[in-house]
Amino acid sequence: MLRITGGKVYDPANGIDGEVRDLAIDDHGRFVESVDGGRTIDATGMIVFPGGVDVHTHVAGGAINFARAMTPEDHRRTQAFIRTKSRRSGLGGMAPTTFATGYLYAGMGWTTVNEAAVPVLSARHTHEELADIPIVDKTSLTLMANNEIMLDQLEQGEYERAKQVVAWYLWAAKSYGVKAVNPGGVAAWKWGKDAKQLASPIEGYKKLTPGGIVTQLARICDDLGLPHPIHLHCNNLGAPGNIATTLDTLKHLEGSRAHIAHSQYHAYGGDGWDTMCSETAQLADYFNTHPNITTDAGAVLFGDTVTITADGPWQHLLYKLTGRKWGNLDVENETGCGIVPYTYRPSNLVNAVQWASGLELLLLIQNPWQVFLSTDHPNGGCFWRYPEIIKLLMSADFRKECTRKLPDKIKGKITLPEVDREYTLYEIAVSMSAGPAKALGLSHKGSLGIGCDADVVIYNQDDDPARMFGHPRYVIKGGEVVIEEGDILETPQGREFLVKPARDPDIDAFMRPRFEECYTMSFENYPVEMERIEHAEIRECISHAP
Amino acid sequence: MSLQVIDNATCTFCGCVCDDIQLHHDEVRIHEAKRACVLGTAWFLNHTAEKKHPDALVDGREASLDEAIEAAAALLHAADMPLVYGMSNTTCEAQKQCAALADQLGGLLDSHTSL
Amino acid sequence: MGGKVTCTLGEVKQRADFIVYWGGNPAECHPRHFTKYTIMQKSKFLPRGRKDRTMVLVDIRETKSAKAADIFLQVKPGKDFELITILRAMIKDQHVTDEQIAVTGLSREVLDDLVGRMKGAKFGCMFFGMGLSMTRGKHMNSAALLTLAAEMNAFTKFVAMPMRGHGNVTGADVIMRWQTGFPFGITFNRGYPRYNPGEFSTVDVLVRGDCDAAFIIGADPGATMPQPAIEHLKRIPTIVLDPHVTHTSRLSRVHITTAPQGIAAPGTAYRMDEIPLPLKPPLKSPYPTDEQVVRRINEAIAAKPFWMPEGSQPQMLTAQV
Amino acid sequence: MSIALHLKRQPTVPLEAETISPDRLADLSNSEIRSLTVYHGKRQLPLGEFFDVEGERSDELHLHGELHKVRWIGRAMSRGSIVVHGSAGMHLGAYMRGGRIEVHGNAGDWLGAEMKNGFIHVHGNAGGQIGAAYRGSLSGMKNGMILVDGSAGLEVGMRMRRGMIILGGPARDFTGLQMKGGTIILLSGAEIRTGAWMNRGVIISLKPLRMMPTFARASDAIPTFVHLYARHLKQYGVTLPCSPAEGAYRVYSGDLSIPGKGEILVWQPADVDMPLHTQVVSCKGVRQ
Repeated sequence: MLRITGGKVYDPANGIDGEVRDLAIDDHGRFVESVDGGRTIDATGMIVFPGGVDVHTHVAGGAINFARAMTPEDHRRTQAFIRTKSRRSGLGGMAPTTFATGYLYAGMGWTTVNEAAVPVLSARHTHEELADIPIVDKTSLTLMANNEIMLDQLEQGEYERAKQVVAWYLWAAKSYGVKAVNPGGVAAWKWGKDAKQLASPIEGYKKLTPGGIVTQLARICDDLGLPHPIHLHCNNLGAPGNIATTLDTLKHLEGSRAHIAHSQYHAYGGDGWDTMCSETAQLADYFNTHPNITTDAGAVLFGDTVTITADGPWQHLLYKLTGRKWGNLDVENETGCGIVPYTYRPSNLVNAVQWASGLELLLLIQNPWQVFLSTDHPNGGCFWRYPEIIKLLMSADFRKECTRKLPDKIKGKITLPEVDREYTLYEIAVSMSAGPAKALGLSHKGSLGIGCDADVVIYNQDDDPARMFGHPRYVIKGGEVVIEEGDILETPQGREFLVKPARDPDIDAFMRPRFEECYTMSFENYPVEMERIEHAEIRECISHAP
Repeated sequence: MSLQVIDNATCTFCGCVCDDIQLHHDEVRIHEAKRACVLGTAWFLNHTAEKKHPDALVDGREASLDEAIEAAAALLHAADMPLVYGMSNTTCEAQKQCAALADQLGGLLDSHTSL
Repeated sequence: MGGKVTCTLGEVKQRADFIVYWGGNPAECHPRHFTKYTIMQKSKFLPRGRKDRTMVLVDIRETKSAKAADIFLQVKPGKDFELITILRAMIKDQHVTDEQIAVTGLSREVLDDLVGRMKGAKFGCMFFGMGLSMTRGKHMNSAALLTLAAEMNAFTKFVAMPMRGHGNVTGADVIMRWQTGFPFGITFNRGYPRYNPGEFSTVDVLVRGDCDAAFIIGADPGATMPQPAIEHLKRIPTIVLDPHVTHTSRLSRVHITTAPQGIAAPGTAYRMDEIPLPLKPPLKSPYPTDEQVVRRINEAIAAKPFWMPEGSQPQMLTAQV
Repeated sequence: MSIALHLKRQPTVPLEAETISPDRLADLSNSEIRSLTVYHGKRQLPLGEFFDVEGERSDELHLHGELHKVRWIGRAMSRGSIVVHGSAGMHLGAYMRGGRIEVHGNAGDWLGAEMKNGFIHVHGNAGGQIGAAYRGSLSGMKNGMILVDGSAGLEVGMRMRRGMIILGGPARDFTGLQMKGGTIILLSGAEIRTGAWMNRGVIISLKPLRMMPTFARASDAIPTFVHLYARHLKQYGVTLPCSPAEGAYRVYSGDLSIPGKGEILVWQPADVDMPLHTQVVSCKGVRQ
């Protein structure tokens, strides 16, 4: 039991904007009206937020684990978590180890994370890694948009069957939802090609287009009643002029719910690297007039990182551009991933446009319930740098100071200097917690309301938002004080949320021969057994069909 | 007694890790490993559930499991630079425990890969 | 610094029309590799199976696998690195003289043909075995082939993959990476993981006598390592977990018999392409599993005083200075 | 006044002693030095457990004893000097920024690895990875000089960017691997794969080398910079022949697999098989 008294509470899910309120937490780690006894935290003069929720990050599974192996030089210079009698050691940096991932997220007040790209084939592996990420609760999304068994169904016009295939995969992977990456493009990459035009048939298919995949997969997610809509990484990531593709993609989503991942990488004008510019204003306009879609920024921060994405073609291009290390991993029948270490530099015009674009999206999309804090960790920057972004959002002066360091040629390519908006604490609480929780359909997260999970972060009031958000005074996870003044007190096991969509009884029989044709493992050994998921909790599916 | 059958069993002899093996066994010994290669067949048929070895040896003498575990813990705990090595022929679950062991001991951790 | 460009075995089965085995003998060491994953498989993209695929074997001698190959290239012993490096130059149209090519034991015609086939492939895959990775040059030989595969992507789709032997060695690699950030060769003596193959890799540690106790599991260094390493294992307290009493058990202070994985111990194992598979043990062993024993040793150690003195914090040895 | 450390107890496992550095010791009293922490395996112990310490407050250090198990001596040092009267362990002078290290004995692997500047002289043999990059790092030594009178191990100067390594004895395989710049001088040659995958930089060998097949023979000459090197190296007692009467350097360029612009110069004494004239054979000339 725990009481938090006297703090200034920001709880957007319940419309509370900086009121002094008391919170009570019961022994089950949930908010209740009141409790008798237990510890009391006097939060007088402090700021109280719901625990952060990361809607899009890459913290577990084959790809990030590949990145870990590729960056020993980063591990040598990064923050280490020293072993204590009860706590495992770990390394932070660009691709933190699992234990360190939990410590770092909790250390800045984030208590729920969504691993946004899991191939079913490595789902077993991903769940093992997620189990080794302490403190935070987890969800994971399954990569579907390049799955050949499903694409074949769509090609043949078998929508219902495609839906069943998706449902089968989600349950086999013990996943929370659907991630679509570069629809059709990764499948084409397996022949060294890409899919850039939404209306052109993809390599290896007669009729099926990326646009067709987008529309139908979004509908499938709604029809299956998944708590989180299609989580879409659009085609043509990172390419100058890709705003046209992105806007076209959005039109294909009309009528469906959708979450657009890391929009920053999809909001460029120009027709080459020299002419590349920000077109975030156009994209923000679309969001401002379409309240049923959400996005995360995928903001870029200057400095070293490692880029990992299921977008193999983009990674090969990046490897050729940078001449640095390149890892690539194609996964049979399902997807692929590429890994390239990268340094974003303010002196580099393209990087400068990217940096500005991420912030522009966060500032130009009016409704904070539609655009969330993310760096597409580790692609645009590491998640543990979120407090820097918060500072950039809360202080126009600080933004101006940073903008001055960009090359002169940036003039006319970005709109950031003209944007005066400053986030309020309430808006930050929406963008880092209440908004992403709502988009993920996690109704018990991102809220300090009665019955919700008692994930709370308490800050000392500070004029410097980066310092304030980087160093919470207390972090409470499920009613347990896990961080106090920077010390990790407890490292409880987090939970994993997953869905069990309705499946036709004959789908197994349908899948088996197709599976055996494509895969190299036994059909029976493919689904992850429920008992392999530590602290699993099944979330309900509710139909979103129009 | 008729033999029991396990379908889609996984062979861990080599890096192929074939998972389509059909094993016929009588709880003590595996009599047939269908679809396994020569190496896999030998692997499955050469192991039994018989008690052929002592539970443990400490300084060359037979010992109980409890004694051996205590002796192992004491020796590892006393060392200034203990090494945890191997992990080829074992499960991931045991490998995780090995990594935890090296972490807890402040020692060295290495696998066959480094050879 | 090419990194690593790879795929899962199903991709090879589905797509690879050009397959190279380098320094490996799958016919005898990975007998089902051909039939289950590579040349013998038919797929939607390669409907005629074997006929739609070309297999090249590169090795220092004609092993049984050569019978399965369309092309066998006999490289001179110890010249793999040179041959791969020549290929890296040739795919970029750099001129290498006939005389220089000759040191590998192969001719220009043969290499021109090979490069032509590599570039002409729709999906190329190179598997490499211990004949490459364990001979003079070691990790640089592997790095050479991985780099060649990465560079081939300028022309067509190409991947490379090690033919891992030794059961679940891949699992150890994968787990160490997520728990410590490094695949092997790790020390925790400062309370956090550090990595330096050559310094913390076992053969080097043992030969130099750098450790003062050893815990050996799922391996038999007493049978496989160089004599000075074995001598050191004899000198220090060694603890062995194994289903059998092994060479290493005989020189150890403590041996504990455990259930063999996949036969009497349940769990997970990783395939060479880092795909995890569940184990289905048919037998019930009279012995505990490795996992149970190591867990109990961990608990026994946790009950003793922690090695780091109260309130002390070891200094990090970071690269930043 | 200097500080002398005498090894009094041989470590049984590696002793990590990065604290033995002029920067760290320069302002400390004798008792403060003795109480500095060293790491015997995982044990944190005072330096005084292993060393007798004489003197204090100096940036001139003298180490006495067989220190082959003592690692990281002089790590990142920027000033002063360390003289080892005996042998030294791995990582001696790694990340070094300035000052001098002299070893009257042998040194281990990673000598001067990723050093930024300074001078290291080993009178005996050294291990592998001298001046090299650690795993994953983009570059090895960035400047400074490493002089080893004796032999060296594998991967000397791996990915080095600037600076100079001089080896009096032979080196093993992969000398100058992936070299990006700087100079390696081999007075007694090297085993195989010298200069493999080099991008830029110069390797000069006074003994014949077994060349990688991916180097093009460019010319036989005595390039101007060799004269400059020869003059510069006299102070270290190193003689680079540079008179046409004595012979010439066979110049190779590569590694073609990159394709790189590195150069390997192999000395051809006049009396062996060299034509006396140093005629230029162009790369193209060889090809046609």
